[in-house]
Parts: sequence; C-alpha cells; structure tokens
Amino acid sequence: MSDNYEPNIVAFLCNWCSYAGADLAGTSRMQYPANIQIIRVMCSGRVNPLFVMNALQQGADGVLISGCHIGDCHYMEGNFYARRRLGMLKELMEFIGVDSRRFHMSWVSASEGHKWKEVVEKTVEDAREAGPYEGFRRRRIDW
Amino acid sequence: MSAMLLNKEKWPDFIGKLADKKLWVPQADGDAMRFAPIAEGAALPLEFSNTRVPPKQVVFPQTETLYRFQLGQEEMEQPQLEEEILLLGVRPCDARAMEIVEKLFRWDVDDPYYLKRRALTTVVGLACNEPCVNCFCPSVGGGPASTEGLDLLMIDLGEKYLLEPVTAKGVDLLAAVKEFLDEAGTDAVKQKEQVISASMQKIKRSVDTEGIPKGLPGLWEDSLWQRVSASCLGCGTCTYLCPTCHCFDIQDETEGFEARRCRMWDSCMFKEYTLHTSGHNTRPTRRERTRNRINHKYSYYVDKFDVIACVGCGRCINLCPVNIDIIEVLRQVKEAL
Amino acid sequence: MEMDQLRKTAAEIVSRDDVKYLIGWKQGTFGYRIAPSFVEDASGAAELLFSPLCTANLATYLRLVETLPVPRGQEADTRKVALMVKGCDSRAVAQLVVEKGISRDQVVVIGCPCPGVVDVALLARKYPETEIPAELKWNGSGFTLVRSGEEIKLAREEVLAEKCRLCRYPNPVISDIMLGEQVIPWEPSADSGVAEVEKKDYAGRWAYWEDQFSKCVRCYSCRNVCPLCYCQDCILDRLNPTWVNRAVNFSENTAFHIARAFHLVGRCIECGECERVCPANIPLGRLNRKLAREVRDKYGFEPGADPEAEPFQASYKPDDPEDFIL
Amino acid sequence: MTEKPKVGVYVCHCGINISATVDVDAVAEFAKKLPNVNVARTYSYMCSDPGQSLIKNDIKELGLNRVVVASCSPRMHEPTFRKAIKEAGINPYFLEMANVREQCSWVHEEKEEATAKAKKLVAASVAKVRVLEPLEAKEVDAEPAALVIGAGIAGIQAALDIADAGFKVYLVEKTPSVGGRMAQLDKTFPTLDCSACILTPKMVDSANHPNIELLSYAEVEEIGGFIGNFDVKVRKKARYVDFEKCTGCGDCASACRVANRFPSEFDQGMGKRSAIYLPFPQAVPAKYTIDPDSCLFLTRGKCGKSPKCEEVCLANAINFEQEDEIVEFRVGAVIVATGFDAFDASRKPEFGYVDYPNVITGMEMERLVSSSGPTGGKVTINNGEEEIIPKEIAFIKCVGSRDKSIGNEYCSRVCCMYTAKQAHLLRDKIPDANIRVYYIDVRAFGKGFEEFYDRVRRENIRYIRGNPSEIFKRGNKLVVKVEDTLTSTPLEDEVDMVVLAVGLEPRADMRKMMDLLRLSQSPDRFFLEAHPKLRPVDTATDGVFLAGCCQGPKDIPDTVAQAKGAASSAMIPLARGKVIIGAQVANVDESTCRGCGFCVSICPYTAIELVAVNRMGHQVEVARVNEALCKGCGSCSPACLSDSIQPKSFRDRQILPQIAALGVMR
Repeated sequence: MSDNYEPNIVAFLCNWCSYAGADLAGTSRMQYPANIQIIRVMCSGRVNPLFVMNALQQGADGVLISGCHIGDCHYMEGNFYARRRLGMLKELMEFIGVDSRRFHMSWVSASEGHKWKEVVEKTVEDAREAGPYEGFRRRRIDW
Repeated sequence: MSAMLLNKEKWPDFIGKLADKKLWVPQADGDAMRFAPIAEGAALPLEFSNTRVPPKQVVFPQTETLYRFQLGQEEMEQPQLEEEILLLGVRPCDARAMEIVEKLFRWDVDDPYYLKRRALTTVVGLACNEPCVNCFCPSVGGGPASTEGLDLLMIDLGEKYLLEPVTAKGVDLLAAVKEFLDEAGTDAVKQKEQVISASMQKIKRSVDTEGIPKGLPGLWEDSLWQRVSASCLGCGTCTYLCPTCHCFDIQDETEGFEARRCRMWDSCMFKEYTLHTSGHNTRPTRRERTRNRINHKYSYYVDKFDVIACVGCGRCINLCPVNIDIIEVLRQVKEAL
Repeated sequence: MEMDQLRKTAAEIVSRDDVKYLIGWKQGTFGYRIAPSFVEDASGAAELLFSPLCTANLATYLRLVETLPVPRGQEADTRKVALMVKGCDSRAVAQLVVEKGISRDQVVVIGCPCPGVVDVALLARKYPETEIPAELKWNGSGFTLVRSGEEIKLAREEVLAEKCRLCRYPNPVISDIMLGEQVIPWEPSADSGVAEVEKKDYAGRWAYWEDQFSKCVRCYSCRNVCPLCYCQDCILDRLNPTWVNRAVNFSENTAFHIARAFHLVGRCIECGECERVCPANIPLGRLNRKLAREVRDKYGFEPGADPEAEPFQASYKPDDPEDFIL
Repeated sequence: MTEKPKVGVYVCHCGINISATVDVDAVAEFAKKLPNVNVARTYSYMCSDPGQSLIKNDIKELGLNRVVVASCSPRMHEPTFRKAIKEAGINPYFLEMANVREQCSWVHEEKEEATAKAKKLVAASVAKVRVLEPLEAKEVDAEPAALVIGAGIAGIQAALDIADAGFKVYLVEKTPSVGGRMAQLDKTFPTLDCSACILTPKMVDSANHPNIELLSYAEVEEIGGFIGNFDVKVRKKARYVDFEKCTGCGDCASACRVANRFPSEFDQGMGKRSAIYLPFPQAVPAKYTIDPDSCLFLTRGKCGKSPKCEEVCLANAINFEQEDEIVEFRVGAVIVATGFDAFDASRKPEFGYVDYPNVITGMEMERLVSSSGPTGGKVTINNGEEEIIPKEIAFIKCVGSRDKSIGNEYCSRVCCMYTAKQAHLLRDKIPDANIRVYYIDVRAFGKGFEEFYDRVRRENIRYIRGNPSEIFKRGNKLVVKVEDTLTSTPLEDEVDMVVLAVGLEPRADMRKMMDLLRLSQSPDRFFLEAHPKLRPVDTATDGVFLAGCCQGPKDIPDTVAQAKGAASSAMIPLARGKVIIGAQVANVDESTCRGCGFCVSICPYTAIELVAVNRMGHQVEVARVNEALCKGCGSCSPACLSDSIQPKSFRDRQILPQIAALGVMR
C-alpha cells in the first residue's frame, strides 16, 4: 500500500434528495474530501447494482449510493427497490471478498447538507482504511 | 541423438537445467488437471489421462492483446513476444492437434502471432499409458505414442522415462541435459513397445471415418442433425476444450478513453458466431451449429488440408454436459450415408 | 417408480394431439451418462428412464429452443411440451411461470419424486466409467450400481450429490401427473461449501475466488444450462454497452460471474446445474446458494416455491433489511 | 444520428466562485485532449448572455453538436443551457453539465485537489455527452374538465373557481349532501360569522352552476390515465329516492316507521334521524335518501304492510328497486379535497369520553351551541343523573394533537381558536358559568387570532397551563386531575362538563385515494405535497392537486386559499389544452424484451404494460411504455435482466462511460 494513497470514490446520487443535499452542502460551503465524484441519476432505483461492480473493476476504491429517505422517494418507491437490490449486491460482493468498507449506501434528503458531508467523510475514511482496491481491477491485466 | 533414458529421481535436475525457458507442465487442479507455469522442482504428475483445457492455450492464448491505443489518438503499442516456452507433458493427440491447426495459420496469410509463439515453443510429449474411456485417437490417424507435432517424446517406463527426440529442437534439448541421461538400450525400446501396445488395447472406442469426409455434405438436410443437436446447450465446452478448434474473434475493448485490440477464442456453437449486424443469423439454431462443427472437422478441413481436424482426444465427449458424443454422432452419420 | 409405468404414461402423453414432444431422460452413450431425450413417439417413450443418474434439469429446454420465423401462410406451433421434473427441477418451472417465461398451460409437468441423485464425477472417481453404459438404482437406503453384470451397493452419503444433501424440495412443487410415491423429505445438511468460504476473511475469500474465476474459460455452459438464464440476448454477450469484456482473464471473468450470480438473486432454484456442467470445476453453486440463503433468511423469499409469487427482483417489503445503510 | 460527435467544453469561472479554487484554464486545457472535444473555453459567467453567446457562436462556427458546461449544479442552470443550445440549432438534450461549483469548488479548499476533481468530472461529462441521444418533448391534448373529490368548503370553492373560469367540473361527494365539516360548525373564529350563513350560498351555487356536475352520494371507483387525460369511473350510490321526483318536502321522514330512531351523523349523534332522511335542513341537494342500513324494508324486506314513506310520498319518488349507477368521464386534472376525521376521543380513555355523558368533544359542542342543533342552541348536559345547565365547565386542549403516545406529533392548528370561540359562546349562553381552559400552549398565530384570544380571556375565562392526566367522577361532578404547571400546584378540579378539544386526523379511508391517484403520505399521515414550500398544492402525480385538510390541518381561510390555489394550478393544463410529456422517459427494445413483466410490477405510475406482439409469426408479450405516464425515474431498468428497458439520457450505455472516466482518470 502506498503512503500517499487517496481513495477514489464513485457516488451515485438521486436527483431529488441526495444530489440536492450535496448541492446544499456546497451552497453552505461545507468542506469535505475531494475524493468523491458524483454521478447524477434521477432516482436511487435507477442504480443498477452492476454499476458498483463496474466501478470497482474500472478504478473505484469505494462506491456510494445515496437516495431519498424511505417514504420520501420522489417517485414513491424507487428507494425501496434500491435498498433490496443493493443489499443483495453487498452480500454477493462481501462473499467474493470485497471489503464491506468499500461499499456504502445512505439516505440523504435535500435538506441534509450536513449529513451529506458526514456520509462522504465516512465513505472516504472507510475506503482509506480498506486500502487501494486491487481485486478484480481491470488494470491488473497487463497485456 | 538417439533415444535416451532419464531416471525419475533426476527429474528435478532435468527441469532445473531447462529453466531458461518458461516451463508449462500439467498440474492438479482439484480433480482435474490443467497446464500451468511450473513451480521450481515440481514433479511431473503421471496419474492423469489429460488436462481439461488443451495445451493449445499456450501457443494460442484464449485472449491475446494485439495492440493498445488511446481513443482519438493515432499511436499504438504492441506487446513484445520473446520468451521461449517449454511445454512438458503434452499428450500426443494435443501435439498432433497443434500440427493440424498450424496448417490453418500458415494458409493464405501467415498468422504472425500463432507462428511466433509456435516457434518459441518446444513441445515435449508424454505417451499415453492409460488412455481415457473416450479416447479414439487411432481412428483418426493418431496413437498413444504418436510423435506428430512433438519435438521430443517421453514414455513412462516405470522408474525411468524413455526420451525420443523427434526434431532438431528435441535433439538440442537432450543435448542440453545430457549429463542426466543414459543411453537407451534395446530393452527400453522393447519395454516401450509393450507399454504402447498395452495402451492400444485399452482404447475401446472407435470411429469408422471411411466415406465420411466425402459423404457429409450430402447429409445437409438430414434429420440426424436435429436429433443430435436437440439437447445441445449451445455452450463452448466442446470447442474451447477441443485441441484443434482455432476460431477467434477480434474486439476493441475500452476502459475510459483507453483501448486495446484483442483477439480471443470464439466458438461456432455460440449464437453470436454467425450473427450479422443486420440481426440475421446464417446459423439460426443449434442444429446448424452442430452440423457445422462436425462438417468442419470431418469434411471442410479434409477438403482444404487433407486431414481430419479431430485428434480423438475425447474431451468433447467427456465434458459435454448433455452427453452429445461425437462418436455416436459419427456413427449416425455413417448410418445415414 | 416403475419404468413401465413411466414409459406407458409417456407414450400416452406423446400420443396426444396437443403435445409437441416430451422431454425426459434416457441412457447415455457410455459410463454413467444420461442424455436428455426429446420424445415424439412410442419408441422414444420406451427408452425413457428415471434413475439416480438423472441429474440434468430438463426445464432449461423449455426456453432453450430457438423460435424460428413462422413461414408465410403457416401458424405457429403452440402445442404443449411435456417435461419430466424432479423436485428441484419443478421449482424452475414454477419460477418460469412467476416471471412469465412460460405459461403454465403450455407445459405438461410430469413430476418425479426424487430420493436424491448422485454426483456422477464422485461416482466415477470411485468406480471409473467404462465404455459400456452402467445402471444405477435406488435401493431404499442407498444406491445399487449395476455394471458388467455385477451389482455394487453404495451407501447414500458416499455418492449423493451436494445439492441433494441440501435439498428441501425432493417432491415436485407443481405437476400435472405425478409418477411414483412422494418421498419423505430429509433433514438438509449444513452448507459446508458456503461455510468454508464464509469463514475466511475478505482477503482469503478473494484469494479463493480469484483462483476459481481465473480458471473460467467463459464457455457459458453455466449460463446456458441454467433454466432461468433465458434472455434472448444476454447482456453479457452485448457490446453496447459492454458490461463485461470478451477478454478472458480473472478480471472480466469475475465481472461475468458477479453479473451472472446477481441476475439470479431471488431466482436461483438451487438445481446445481451450473456447477455440474462447469468444465473448469468452479464451485458456482456456492455463489448461488449463498445468495439464495440470504434471500430466504433475510427477505423471507423462496424462488420457485409458489408459481403465484411476486418476483423477488420486482418487489420489495417496507421492512426489507437496511442495517447496511449509513 | 451517426454524425461524429463534436464536443465543446465550457468551463465557467462563476466570478471567482469556481476559479478561486479550481484552475479553470487547466481544466479547459485538459478537456481539449479528450476524444471528440473540438474546443474548450473558459468564461467569467457562462450563464450570462455573453457566456451563452460564446457557446452559440461556437456551435454555429465550429459545427459543434454536443456541449459540456462545467459550472454550477444542473439543478440550477440545465434549463438555461438546454435553451441556449436549442436556440443555436442543436438538440437540447445534447448537453451535459459538470457540477464543479456546488460539488467541487465550494466544498474543497485545496486548489490542486479541486482542479484534479474538476478534470475528472469534465471527463465523465464528455464521456457521457458523446453517447447521448436526441430527444423531443411531446405534447398531448388535455381534456378541459376537472374532477374535484370531496364537497366540503375546499372542494366547493375549487369547483366554483374552475367552473367560473369556464371549465366543466365534476364534483363528487361521498355523503348525501355537500357542505362537509364547515356545515356542522356554528360560528367561525375569530370573526364569529355564522358558518352556515356564509357557506350555504356556495353550497347552492355548487349544485346550480351550469359548469358543475354535482355527483352527491357518490364515490370515485377508478382513475386511470395521466395529466390531461384521466379516465374516471364514479359510483353513484342508490338513494332509493327518485332524484328528479323528490321535492324535499320531508313527509316521508316524519312518516317513517322508525322515525327519529337513528343517530344523526350531522349532529354528531346527539340528534336523531329517520331511516329516510335529509342530513340537515339546508342540505344540498335537498333530496331525501334512504339509509340502507337502517331502513326496515331494505334490511328485512318488510316494513309493515307497505313502507310508510312510499304511502305518504305524493311525488311517488320512493323507489326500492333503484341500483347503484356507474358514471364515466374524462378530465384533465384532479383536485383531492377529502377533508379530515376528528380525533376519536375514546383513544384517550383517561378522559372518560366513553364513560361520562358530560365529557363531549369540540365537534359535539359545535352542534350543542348551534341554534339549528339538537337542543336548538340551549346548552344542557346530562351529568349521568339529570339534565342540567352546566355551571362549571372545563376545556381540555391538544386532545389527539401534539401527542406522541397516540402517534400524532403535529399541532392541529384549529383547536386553540375553536376552544376560545366555544368558551366565548358559552359565556354568552351561560353568563354565570365558571369556564376554564387547560392548555399546553396557546397558538393564536392567524389574522385576528391573538386579538380574539385576548378578548376571550377578558371575558373571565381562565386559562390554566396544564395537561390533565385523568377525569373521574365524584358524586355528580367530574374531577379533572391536573397539575397547574405555572404554579406547580396539583389540582382536582370539580366540574359539570368537560369539552375535549379534539384535533384533526387524516381520514381513515385515505388509503383508497392513495391507491387511486398514486399519492403518498407525509410523516403526519396526511397527503404529501410535491414540495412543502414551493409546490404545496401539487402532488408527485402530475395533474393531481390537494386542497384543504386532507393535506394537513387548516382553518377555513387557509382551506379556501389552498382551494383557490389548487383550482388555479389545475386550470393550467385545462387552459393550455395541451400537456407536455417529459422527454427523458423509459424506452423498451421490444426485440430483446422477454416479457417477464418485472418492470410492470415495479413502475409506480403504471406507465408500463405488457402487450402482445407478433414476433416472426409467434405471439409474444413485450413491455410497452406509456410516455405520458412515465416520469423517467428508471427504477424499472435495473430489474430488466436483458437491459431492454432503459431511461433515455440515463441508459446503461450512457452511464457506464461516466463510471469508466471517473475510475480511470487519475
């Protein structure tokens, strides 16, 4: 593990709650680690769990999925599906030996800028502890 | 150099001397065997009939990167092929298969990737004392001690191996390890004949190929194809594990803005194999695909290269999950002729 | 089950006008092999058998058959398919009904209560296969192997397939015709295979799976044999988008196996076919069974147990687990 | 569409909001090297006119066909830039924004880090924009009619406004008369207008308005479709009285064999009605209804020799053969104004509502003080022994509100003021009564409320801060056990009557409406509005609006204001005659769809259905999306094992390149 390792986190945020919450954190000038890059989707229910697999394979050291609180989904039920799908993906990933610290899911509402900051800090810290991801990283293939 | 004897005790010294090459040797993998780069000093396992994946994977890797590039940029980068390879413990059928496949890779245009790897590889065979239940190499021109495609043949004589050089490469190899070898006497040769003849006795299954290459095209619409392919799963087991199957696909694979051009094994049993961009598939069902597999091995290849592209190793029979048995298929072909 | 009864019933079924063919098991070409048989007439019916060697789940053929264009002026053949199923196989049929892969009235299910089949590879290791087909029978307590006129008694535990040790559905869950007596379900043993992986730490687990996935040759037999992998165009064959590159290496192979296992979440009926057919000996059953167990224990769902169920992947419960959510 | 992508990347300084933390020039230089990027520029304010012109000029002069703007959140300026590039002639959906302000420059301090991150975000946007598809927003015709569910003051007001604007309104009321809760009230606070006097004209208007079709004693059974085109099915329940013939004379009710035997719903059970009845004298429509649960003929099949009502009705209006009738129509918008339930005081057993007849609720008090009420406005109460005029009267506030123990954490907003009003009315009627109010807080926040509260206190009505723990009987008195929390004195207060100021609760039958219209509940269980501040009358279902207490407790002016708001929102699609359907909707590749129906089960908008298609001569089912219903959430897509259903602009093949760019870029 290199000393100057900085985890690379890919996050999937729903447009209505978490993305807006992350915007609010910005508007409120909260400071959090720059290791996280956000991909906006309309609903956490849009997040195909295989995106997580793909992210780990292509260079992410950690993945975060964030949506509206249960009951608050802009589309009413999307986050229920997200919760079930990603819960099962987590079981699978852990079983093949992907450290659970590389994978987080959260509910952050549009008004929870502070929670977003905490979630990012936790995600980055966990991924840092877990170390650089090698696993089935595509980059391990030389030729 | 003539045939030599190697005492099995000297095996570690023998391969130690050859360590300037990358050594691939059959190794146990659970209940099965596979070719893998050898750890120093490891013994050559004997209690096996053959590996599941044939050693073609060494000279014709399942995936081979041809070059790498960046999207939107002109430069590309190619891998360097220089390492010499020593393949040890290759069964005669698999070596024969390399010889058969090479005809294809030399036909029309020379395939630089295959031929380069083949040139860098020395193939040391191991004659079969214990053929498997579905071996039928004698029916298709091979045998337990066939030397086609080999540089050197080893025969297990109990405490010793008999080493018979086949090519100049084989002679050179023996010369390099001369210090560990003894001259083989007539006893050894006699013993070899006994071992091989005993082995021949153990081969119970056979195919009568007489008339098949010429007759197959006439059976194009025969009902037998539907019958034998009904249970086919359309998987690649028979073709990927076949030592003579050599089809490949070429893909550009990207990651972000980086890309590589690769070629990888393909299988005529896959639906995508003949799927056109239009959506039309010239071999729309498993019937056509199965028919093609048999025709290719027993007719088209014979037309073009005058040799059956099947070495009778029995892998496709042993490992087909639904008991599609090429010997039985050929029996039905024969019957239909 | 009496073979005469089976063959008689099968002959009656295939003589029906509304039945296209019957899919059953027949003796294979050598050793312990059994071949799937597509029976259209009485002579085919006479070859059918049901024995502890009948490991294959024939339900996969319900969706494997290619649908060819119907020639102009002709009607599509909508006759039923008759299918022999063991307990586990029947769950595949039920799950196919759940997800509209087949309609229940398009299949005649011939239920075969099953006291457990053998692990053919294990059997072959103890009693090597010969070029002559052998016969294996249930004998109440175990199995009787008949070959070259010789009868060998085998203890049940000695050669029983792993999926059968874990089996909870020896009797078909749906059927139109049931052949033979219902068997009394046995106490499933603990899943030692899954436990062996679970007891490792993350690094140990990955080391284990990296080794396994590295062996994969991507022949797709695990996918093709699976009765519930029946998409016309599998996403793993697609190039746009490319979920998994065609390159064969541990990285792409891992992605392939993650995607395959994930697509079977709440759908896998644990017939064990993927593992049985794998030419690379990858213990795929462990992957599927682990997920099936979590679906059962944490979500209270059992695929293929109820043809009326809501599909697991298309439903949720308000109280689904969420202990992993920050 | 096969045109090669030519991407322009525009990095905004946002004054110094971005450029102080992100090296915008470095980001632009980096972007120039990305595949298909033809130009990359920076500008101080990209959203300004000159900024937009910069982009537009490049599109025209360099032939760009894709644009990436690295600036603020797309939630802020995506519409701005969509419009700009559309004006320059390229599809507005060929835009991708990299959020380098809210999610980068504003949350990171290190310039190097922030710049590196901004580069990655731009790379991901370029990766996505290259593979975006052109989309068109579509328009469909809207039916110029509205459905209003519930004819209380909210529903009536909304219906009248829409009808006055010239649109057809279907006003559906569950009970035999319009009027709702407001009709039951005596006076309204703080102005003390007579509730009936101000409501009755509106009730009459709602029945007589040429544009309103009033469907009373009716319930909505089914609503399908979507904004602009809701297909509604309403069940008109049988009244067993011919609506056209009934003159409302009331002879039937007096003649009824079981006359005045049943508790009157309108009078909160304090008065009685017959089996054939008019809920209250001013009921609209003034048509009698036979209650099938209490009519002898309808329950037993026999009523003397022949039903009395039939005998006495000169208009021959009684018809026991009448059946429910189904009415179907189409509307462009729906207003839900289903009101509330008063809190059931028996759920607080410590207050003895069930045990003591002289413990009554605020709603009962309304009827008791009403001159049209069961006692003609005379306040008398049975103390268990005799009918008396109560002299010692206690009000208890916050019954069923602000009470976690029964699950109602919210304030019901009207109880403080109606208690003050009722205390005032009692003071009028029983000048020598001792009246006290037990309260937790007094909330007099509305116009004229504080003044009114002050006035009531000066009328010798004592406000005691304390939340009573128990009410029990001692002799012929009720004892209120309470601690005066201002003086910390435990009290046992002997009174003749207790009035429980019950709060408002969501209607017990709201689930049906939620299912019909795909509505959700907020944590207080009232209907959830689309946004608590900016879209308080909208719902998550386009074209469906909320009015009145179904969305949360309100007083009459707030209810009327919201009803007017809902009416005006509902009129937008009706007036336009068209509705725009989102372009970023799900799309099915029917050639690969396996017809499993997972997406159909998942879609919360029932926007997907399985349809039979002919595939090369075989009948197969495939999913099909109704683009007018689809909201583009994309929840269907991960469940689609063959990836056949994909939300446009958020397809797997558009997201995967983003992931790759974020992962690979270092």
